Amino acid sequence: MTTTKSKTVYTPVFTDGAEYRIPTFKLLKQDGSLYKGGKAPDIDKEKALRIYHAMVTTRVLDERMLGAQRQGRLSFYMQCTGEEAAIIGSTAALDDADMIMAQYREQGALAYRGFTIDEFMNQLFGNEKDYGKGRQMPVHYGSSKLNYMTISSPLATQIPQATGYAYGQKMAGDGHCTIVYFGEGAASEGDFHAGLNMAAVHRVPAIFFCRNNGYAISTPADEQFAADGIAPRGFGYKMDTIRVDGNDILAVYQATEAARKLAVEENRPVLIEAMSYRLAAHSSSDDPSGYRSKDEEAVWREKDPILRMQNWLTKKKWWSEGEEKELQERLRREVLETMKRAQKLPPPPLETLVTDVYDEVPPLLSAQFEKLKAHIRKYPDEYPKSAIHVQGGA
Amino acid sequence: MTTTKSKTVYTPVFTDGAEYRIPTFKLLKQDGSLYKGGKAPDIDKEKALRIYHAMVTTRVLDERMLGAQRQGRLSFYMQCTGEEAAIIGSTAALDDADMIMAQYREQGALAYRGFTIDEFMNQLFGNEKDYGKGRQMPVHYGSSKLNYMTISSPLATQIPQATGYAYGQKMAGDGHCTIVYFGEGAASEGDFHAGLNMAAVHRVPAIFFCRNNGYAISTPADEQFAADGIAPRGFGYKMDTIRVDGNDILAVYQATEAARKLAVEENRPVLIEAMSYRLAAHSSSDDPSGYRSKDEEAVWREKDPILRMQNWLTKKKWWSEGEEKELQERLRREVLETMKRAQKLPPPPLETLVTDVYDEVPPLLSAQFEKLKAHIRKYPDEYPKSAIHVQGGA
Amino acid sequence: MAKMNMLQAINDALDLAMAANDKVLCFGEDVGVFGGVFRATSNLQQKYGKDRCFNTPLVEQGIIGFANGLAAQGSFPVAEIQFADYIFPAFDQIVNESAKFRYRSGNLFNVGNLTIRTPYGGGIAGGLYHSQSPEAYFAHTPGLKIVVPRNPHQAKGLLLASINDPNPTLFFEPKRLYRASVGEVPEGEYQLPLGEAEVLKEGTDVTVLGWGAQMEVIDKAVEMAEKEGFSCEVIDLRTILPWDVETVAESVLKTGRLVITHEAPLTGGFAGEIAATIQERCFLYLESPIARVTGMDTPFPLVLEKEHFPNHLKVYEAIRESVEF
Amino acid sequence: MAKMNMLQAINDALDLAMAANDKVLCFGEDVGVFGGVFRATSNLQQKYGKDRCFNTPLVEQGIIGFANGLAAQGSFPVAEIQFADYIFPAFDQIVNESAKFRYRSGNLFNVGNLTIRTPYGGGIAGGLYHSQSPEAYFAHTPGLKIVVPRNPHQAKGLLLASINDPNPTLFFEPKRLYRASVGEVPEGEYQLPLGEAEVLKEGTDVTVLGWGAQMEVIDKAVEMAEKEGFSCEVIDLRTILPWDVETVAESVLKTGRLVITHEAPLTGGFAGEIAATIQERCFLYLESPIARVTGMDTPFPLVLEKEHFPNHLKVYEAIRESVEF
Ligand SMILES: Cc1ncc(C[n+]2csc(CCOP(=O)(O)OP(=O)(O)O)c2C)c(N)n1
Ligand SMILES: Cc1ncc(C[n+]2csc(CCOP(=O)(O)OP(=O)(O)O)c2C)c(N)n1
Ligand SMILES: [Mg+2]
Ligand SMILES: [Mg+2]
Repeated sequence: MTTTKSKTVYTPVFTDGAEYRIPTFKLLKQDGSLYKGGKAPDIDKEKALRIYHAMVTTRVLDERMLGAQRQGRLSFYMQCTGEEAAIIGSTAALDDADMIMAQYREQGALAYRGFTIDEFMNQLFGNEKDYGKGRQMPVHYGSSKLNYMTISSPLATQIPQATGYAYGQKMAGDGHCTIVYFGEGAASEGDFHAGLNMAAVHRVPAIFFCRNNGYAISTPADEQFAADGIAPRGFGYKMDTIRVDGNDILAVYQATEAARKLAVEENRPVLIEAMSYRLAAHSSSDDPSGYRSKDEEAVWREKDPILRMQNWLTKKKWWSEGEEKELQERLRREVLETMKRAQKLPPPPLETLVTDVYDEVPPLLSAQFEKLKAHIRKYPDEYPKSAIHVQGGA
Repeated sequence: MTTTKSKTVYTPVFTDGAEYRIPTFKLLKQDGSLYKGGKAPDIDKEKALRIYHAMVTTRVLDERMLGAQRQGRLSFYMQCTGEEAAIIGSTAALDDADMIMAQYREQGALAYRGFTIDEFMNQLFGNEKDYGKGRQMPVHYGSSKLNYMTISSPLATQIPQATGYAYGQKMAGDGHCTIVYFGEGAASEGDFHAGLNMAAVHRVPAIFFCRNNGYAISTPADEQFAADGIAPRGFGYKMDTIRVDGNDILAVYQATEAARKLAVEENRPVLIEAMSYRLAAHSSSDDPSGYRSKDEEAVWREKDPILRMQNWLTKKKWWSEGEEKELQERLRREVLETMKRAQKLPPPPLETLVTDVYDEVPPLLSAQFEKLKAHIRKYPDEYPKSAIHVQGGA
Repeated sequence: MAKMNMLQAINDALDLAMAANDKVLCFGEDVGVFGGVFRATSNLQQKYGKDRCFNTPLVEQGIIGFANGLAAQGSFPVAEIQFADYIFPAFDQIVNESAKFRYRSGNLFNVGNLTIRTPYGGGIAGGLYHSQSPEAYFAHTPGLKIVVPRNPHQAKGLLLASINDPNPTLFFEPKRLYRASVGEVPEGEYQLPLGEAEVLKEGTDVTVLGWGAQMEVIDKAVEMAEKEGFSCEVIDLRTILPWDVETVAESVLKTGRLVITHEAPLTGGFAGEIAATIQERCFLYLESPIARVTGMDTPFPLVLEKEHFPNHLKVYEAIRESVEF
Repeated sequence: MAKMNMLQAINDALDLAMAANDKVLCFGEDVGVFGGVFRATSNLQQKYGKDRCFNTPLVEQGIIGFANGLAAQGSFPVAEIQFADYIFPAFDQIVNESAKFRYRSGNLFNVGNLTIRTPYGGGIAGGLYHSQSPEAYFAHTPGLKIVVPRNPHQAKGLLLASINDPNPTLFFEPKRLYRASVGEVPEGEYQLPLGEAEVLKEGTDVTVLGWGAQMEVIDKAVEMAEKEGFSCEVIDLRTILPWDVETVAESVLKTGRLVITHEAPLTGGFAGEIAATIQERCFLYLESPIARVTGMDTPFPLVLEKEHFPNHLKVYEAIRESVEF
């Protein structure tokens, strides 16, 4: 039972916590200099460039693939433009063996971990090399090698799953943790409440990383919750909580690094709220002009996290204009070439329709599959992708 | 989008809100005197006695019916012993036309509103006069006349429903609000998060009344959440929140009265956490000796809310030992007599099996019912309760 | 009469319902100023105000919980679930609450005013989570009504009937047809009956039964079959629960054969319920086994969606096999 | 061999599983020190520690979400849902997540180690919310296995098989039999096969099929029927998904008649799926319509529970009608 050690009052005073505001942690100004009193985390040049490279890769990929979608080469795409620092800064502060459970807008984390452009493309085009076997929509990446759980569309389901995954890590005693990303919109789901409360009770090494980018599709954050962001919810779970400028690569990195220490060394789960903005449309199916102004977007374009990091690198003399130009060009070329390659690869074979439902195909499904094959043999022209897989066979 | 007006910090400081404790509001000491600095709410003698009467009725009913269950006269029962002040004090602070959406342990609210012993018994025995037509387990009361929503066993489902109900009241502009009761265990459900967040966003006249009684069946509150109770969650929703001594009838009353003002006059939903203790077993199926000590229970028995109110009444000279004795005896007699009456009434007629599934019985169900009747006619001895309803019929 | 696509017909129905009764409220994720991701609620906020048409937080269990409460209070909530694939977090509120509200209270309270709208079905390259047809998950739940329209005219009339029906109603909208299906729609208010299947075409050899977007597939298949000389009777079930056994049984008593098709997987799909009932009702009249043409027993795929789909060729083959049995 | 009731057999299975593999974890509401409201997890916390057997907060969607994550990580979660009536808040985690985890990831990840235990069924005066049999709600979901044992011996062997099976498994425990069903149970570890129905009694006139607590009802009905001279073949389906079509079809090809019984309501119940499949497989051999004896299409009642219940008399009548058709 709760033994409340709270003090007593004799008049009924209501509080909504407004007087207790959670501050925002920042280190890096837009011009690349540090705030007074701020101390940059311990990032060496190699790591800094790995981070920066992942950020630029993500931006270039996003731009090109949205273009490809507009040209009809791709059915769907989602950009993470504006949120690269939040995503990559946090992933970079982890061990590469820590588990990542993402929402869908975290391709930057994969880029940082070393997912190749080829690997991105294979998923986007659902070809025979797609790890997901062409079963999910574009951007539903996954990599067991890189400890990146395959994306699932239903929102927030990954949050209590992360709690369970982290509990398993704690039991295994392997010194690893799980980071779980989610939007401020997804945080309204019941699964959010479940996942955070259970994490606090069961003391799991998990980092709950909320990307507060101001919108859930068309719904602005102030129609999503009345409170000052997501961070105040940490109180309700007694969870260590921090709010950070999501466009500030150094602050995100340092906060996540400290969070990881709490998680792994003390089994204290942490809630991080990264304040940022979804600069692009929600997805290639969306048009934000119906629900927000260009002016509002412009304010945030000034806070571009990639430029901010570039300014810092330049100040440190770790990066030059020439290198920037070369990187950009190389990446653009690579994306285009890889896209062409990926588009040409055949789709996954017909049998992937029925495998992986269970560990083995059960008899009834097997019978359905045989029937399908016979049907395709009868109408090969109607199923051009698959007809070659059924020729002659039983 | 969120415009965070929070201040900036340059070092990563984590907070779990521990330094910001929500105090407990109290007025009445166990001996019936007021705490220094406390001022009793404006309750006249008539109202005070109405409250007290409801509390004693509830206690007597609970004791007798648990006894009846032990004797095998009743299949199931749930007591609210120890929590009478929390429940009745809050209901009493409302308008009788305000909606009550309860969990299952709030029979006191019904007693206060004027549900008769007969009405209680009819439900408990599921006889032909039970408003619920004998369909639900004992204690699943409901009364449209008294604005008390019929109890539903699945926990926490009533919480977002209360938000919706209150939204409807706001739209109707009738000046009424909804109070929704739930346990600290039920507050772990996803529906809790949904209901409170939506209430804050849509500004509904609802009072979320958490009975923190220390246990959810065998699960102690500290295995339910890590935080200091439920109240800190109010911060996460930016909801006016107050914690109150749940065994203190005056504090509960005053807090709820103030909450109702916020709800009805300003459309500000309120979260009230009443600190109390489930003195009895969870239900007649439970035995707490498996998970908690008699000593722990004894501490709380000393804080009996009914005795506390009685002491206050006595001090005010509104109540005497003689009146107490008479009331107790009268109630015991009434409960026993009513029980006998209710037990003798026949069960609801056979057709109640199929009515109220829809507004009208659909054809397929009608056919199933005809088949059932024919079957019962064939085996009348096997269905003694219903055979009389099918005699001679089609 | 006006030419409309299905989205416009639905929008028109909502508009009329809101105009006629100011207790009708429309809400859900992004349904407010944006008008919903498919734009079914376009302009309703602008017309009826933010109090009557609004965005909710992103929480399906909350949307339906809220809607249940509103309905119990006497309002007429029309709640949108953005995709039928995302209705499952609200499963408890629908199956344990909406469906049982009236029964458990002995009719003291009910949520009969509730309507839940949600786009369902495949054919839009949506993969696992933007393609499901979950009607059968709900069809095991006495207390609910389940409605699926096949075209704009039906959509408007059935939606208005669902909103006005005194029982909680799930209204599944075939999103593949949202813009693709265009047709004449009467102006003003009209209602089409719930609980009644519609015989769209009479025939003598075989009954072909479906609902929603599958009716288009059936039309194509039947066209092929009739060319082969098979006379098909075509029925749109329209209401899945409680379903119209009589109309289907009467047809099968005549034709002696039944082919049922739906997009959802075979096992546990609603075609199973229909087949089980009809084999009992029409046992002595059946000339061939009742056939089901459905999605396969897998999650909904993406790249191989076409192979998975119960298309007109598969329905045609089933008709042929049924008649030639 | 030892004499045990079903709870003891389940407790024994959990104990053995935890002893054999320290990655097996048991959790849920009140399963810790208290051992669960039915005491199925008695002494497991005492024996294996609070880390491996523990109470969770009261949130079913969280319990299964947590279990999904644990299973993906490589642990063997055995999650308890206190009553099957309360599994619906976890519907999304089970149907959209557990069932589709492997497929959607191309087998990069899976939650095959997951087992969900939950008591189901009526007969304990539980009313609407302590009586439901929701197996059919899940049986429309490729990717899940669903298992229901009929007695202590089966419970132990099938539960151990479920825990070890590399697919997410729902294990429905007939709570009416928890203490009522007592029988000989082999000591130590053994597994009974999933996906295989069991022919309990051979016969020639009619096949009678059920699962879980209905097997007792069937036994009584068959006893009555055999007295009348009807020779019954009795089958326990045991695994609802994926179900054993072959064994059932083979039996019906022989007997020509099939009676199926379950507690859940008729419409959308799993008997419908079986009937639909068997009428197709055995069309030319069926001598009477396949009969379903089930709960009525209403929420589960309380006082009139007996009337609602598909008891042995109703099953007997169906057998008789089937044979005398
Ligand atoms: C359970 C569920 N409901 C609804 C959706 C549809 N949907 C996809 S993304 C989205 C908005 C998510 O917003 P947020 O969590 O803030 O993430 P962001 O897109 O801003 O990164 C919605 C409503 C979904 N995928 N899953
Ligand atoms: C959704 C759901 N899950 C589980 C249960 C079983 N159950 C009934 S009461 C209870 C404990 C509730 O505890 P709390 O909310 O603290 O209320 P209290 O009994 O202490 O008044 C549980 C687990 C239920 N009724 N509904
Ligand atoms: Mg967002
Ligand atoms: Mg409690």
